[in-house]
Amino acid sequence: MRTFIVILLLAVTCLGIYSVLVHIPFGTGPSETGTHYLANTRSDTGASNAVTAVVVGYRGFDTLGEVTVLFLTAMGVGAVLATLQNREKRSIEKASLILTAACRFLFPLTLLFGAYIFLHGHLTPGGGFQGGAVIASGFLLVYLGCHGRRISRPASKVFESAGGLLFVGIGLAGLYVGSRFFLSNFLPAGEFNTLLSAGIIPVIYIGVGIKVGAELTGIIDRMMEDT
Amino acid sequence: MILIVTLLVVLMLAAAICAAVFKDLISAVISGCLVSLIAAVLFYLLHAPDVAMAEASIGAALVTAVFIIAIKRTERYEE
Amino acid sequence: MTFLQNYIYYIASFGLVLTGLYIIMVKKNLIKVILGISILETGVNVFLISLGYQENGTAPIFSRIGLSANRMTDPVPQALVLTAIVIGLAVLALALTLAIRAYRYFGTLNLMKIKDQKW
Amino acid sequence: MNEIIYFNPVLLIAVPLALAFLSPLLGLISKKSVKYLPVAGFLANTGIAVSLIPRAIEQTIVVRIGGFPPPFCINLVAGPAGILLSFLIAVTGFLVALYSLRYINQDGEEKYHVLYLLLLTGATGVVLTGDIFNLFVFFEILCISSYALVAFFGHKAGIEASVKYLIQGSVGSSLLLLGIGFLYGRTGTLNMAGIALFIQNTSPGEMLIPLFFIITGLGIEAAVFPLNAWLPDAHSSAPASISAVLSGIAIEVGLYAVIRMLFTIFGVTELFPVFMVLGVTTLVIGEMCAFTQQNLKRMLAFSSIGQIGLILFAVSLATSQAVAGGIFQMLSHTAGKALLFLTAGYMILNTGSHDIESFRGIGRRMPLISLGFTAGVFSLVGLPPFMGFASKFSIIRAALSLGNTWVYIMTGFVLTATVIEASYFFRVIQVIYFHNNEKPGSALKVPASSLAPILLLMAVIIIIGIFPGILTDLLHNAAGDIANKIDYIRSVLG
Repeated sequence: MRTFIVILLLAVTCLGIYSVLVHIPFGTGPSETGTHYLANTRSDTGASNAVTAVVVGYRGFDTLGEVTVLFLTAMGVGAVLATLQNREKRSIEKASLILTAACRFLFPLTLLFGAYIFLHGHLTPGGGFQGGAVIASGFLLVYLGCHGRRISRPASKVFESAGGLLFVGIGLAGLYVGSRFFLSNFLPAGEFNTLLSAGIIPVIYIGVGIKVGAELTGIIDRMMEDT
Repeated sequence: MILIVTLLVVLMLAAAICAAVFKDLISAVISGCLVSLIAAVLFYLLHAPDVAMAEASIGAALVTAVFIIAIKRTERYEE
Repeated sequence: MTFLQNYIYYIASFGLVLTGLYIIMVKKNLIKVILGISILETGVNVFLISLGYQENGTAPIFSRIGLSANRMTDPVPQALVLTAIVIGLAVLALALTLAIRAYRYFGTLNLMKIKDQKW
Repeated sequence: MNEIIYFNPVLLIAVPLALAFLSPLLGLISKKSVKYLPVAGFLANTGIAVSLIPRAIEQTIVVRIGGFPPPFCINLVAGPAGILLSFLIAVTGFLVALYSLRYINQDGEEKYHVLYLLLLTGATGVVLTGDIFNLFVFFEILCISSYALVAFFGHKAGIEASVKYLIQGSVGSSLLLLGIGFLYGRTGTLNMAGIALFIQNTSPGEMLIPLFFIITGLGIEAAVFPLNAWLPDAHSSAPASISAVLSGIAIEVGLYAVIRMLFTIFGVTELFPVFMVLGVTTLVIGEMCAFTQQNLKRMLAFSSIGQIGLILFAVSLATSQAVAGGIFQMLSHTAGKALLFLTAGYMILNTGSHDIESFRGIGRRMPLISLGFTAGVFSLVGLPPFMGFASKFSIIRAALSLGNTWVYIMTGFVLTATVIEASYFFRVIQVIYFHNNEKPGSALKVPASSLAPILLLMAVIIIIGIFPGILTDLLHNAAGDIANKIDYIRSVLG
């Protein structure tokens, strides 16, 4: 009975969705806003990756909010698990030497790759989020492969703070320097398509990368605690 | 090209339905991971490499890892 | 064929959305429901990305000289989806943490049994 | 566009965010000091908001983030309504932060304070933003911090409530995102003024489905009737200080977002009767459920549902007078409900039970707390000379001045609901003062930092109740800001 009602509900949803989609043709290219961004990315921000220009430049405020969401979740996961009493004890089979050695070998490479991704966010696909996620997966690797190795909590807190403060700090600096808007690009645009270009965008992406890496690692650390 | 995309989409929807049907939560989560992976491929085909990267590293890898950690700490089979 | 060409991505995304909603509404296992939320979010993301697609276009990256801005896909939905993916992960992590806690208290993941309070 | 740089509305969001990001570093140095961050942050925000009120009344302040021209950047729109609500958030946030300095004392309290700070930052973002996707992001901040805070005490009920809340909330957010996707695909912009401009020039029927998705998504947070199943559990099992902001701020911010969508973006005047019926249904159901409760906090939570219904009813009358009344009711509900939850927190701490019967004779033992509770009850029920009377009266007057039979019937329901509300609240008052306990229990010492906000809220309720005139101008400006779509579009897009 319940299933039937649900399917009926879904069918109605389906019809509604269909009636909207006939008005949104597929494959017609960018909207008005998108076209404007594509045409002006170069002169406005100096980033060659237009997605980065939108994420950090035009819609940087969303990114700030999003970093906050991650920060919040790390806090929330910590708060929810903080009061967890009588933790279970389980015997864990030690990983084999090959696995441990491979993880140790791959870990620095993964970190390097993550850093590469967020440093080149304004030039190639990728950026702070992807880089941060890669860094976190590097830590995850260590957690899974090398039994007993844990991150240092104070260090991760320092990175958390530093990344976030870098972002907000640059935003506030933009309010008082240069064109006097929050998050305005007050650094020189540099030469197009080189590493040192696009003003504040790479700087913010470094902050985001560090922050996302630290938060995701923190979330995994807290969830895996004592397992 | 369109045939490849259709195949991928069929596979993706099949994986999603598998995620709904499987009683073993680990299998269901792996099916969910497959959904994310194919979605990442679709993003790439839709000329969105940034999103494809994010979906592959976050949606497929980290989400699955977090799910499996949670299943390890609770129970594996759906009643 | 043209039908497929026009609608395949929409079918994909809304197939996922409907499957996700179905799981959320019908399944009683908490982790299954959270998996449903994840699938629902993936569906929404696929829909958003398919909004700005351009036939025979390129990715919106000026990686070499000679790429014209007119033939690029829309960067805005891509930026939105990047945000949405990360938010989705955040919600999932919190949800699963709560599931771990709930399991500790109730000894079950069955939502019908996680029920102390009533309206 | 004259943007005075020192007190820019963006600071209302940036300052708390900076403080929140600072907290892990501060926590390394001294864990105790983190709890002063929300107090400092909201004190600063109150100052900024006060200094912005006169300018916002004069002219809507449009902040361009990143410095790009309006439809192509995220912009904050600080009109009278937005600034008024962010002022409300800052003041309530400050008072409740003061209250929780001593009220919250358990492991991980520094996390509580940061989450609390971000909860209200998200709320401020929702009321100020002029971009629909940015609204979604701030909405998520608001929701995620409330999920975590509901579960903060870590007891059974809190976890259960949080799980339910999270599932419904995240489905709601996905629907909201889907609706935003529809709007973007259709209109090609994410700017709220731009979307409004587009919709003005098309047939409204086409926009019904996106409207449905967006209102459903936001309505879950706003606890409008069929979407409010999570609320009683969540609000009753959270820490009292959090219940106060969830009831006083979070659902009202959700409702504000719904109102913004209805009035400014979609402009669907044809649908207002539907929302009027929804509002009255929410009101009647909330009050009837509250009537049957034995648990004090659940009773207050159901009463919040009722109040949301009343506000929705007022606003859907859609005259400028009624909208002003609705906003006034928002203010008085925030003050009254915050006061009730804060006092209830200490009453519950004293007796160790949520059961109304257990508060016998507490009026003797904790006179000030009970007095605060009584003032809150009188204000919510709408007795003169309290703030609630002025706001309810202005709603009823606006409704009756329409001269529409249908509205008369609805107003009748509203008055009936008020009577129900009065009856269950007075039952509590009776227990507190007139039922004597056989053996008098001990009285809990309430720390000054918790007592001060209670007294301040009481003072506010009485002062505004006696002189409602001091708010009239502001309320009318705010109502005009919400109801006047053309002005909104013009001030943003020029």
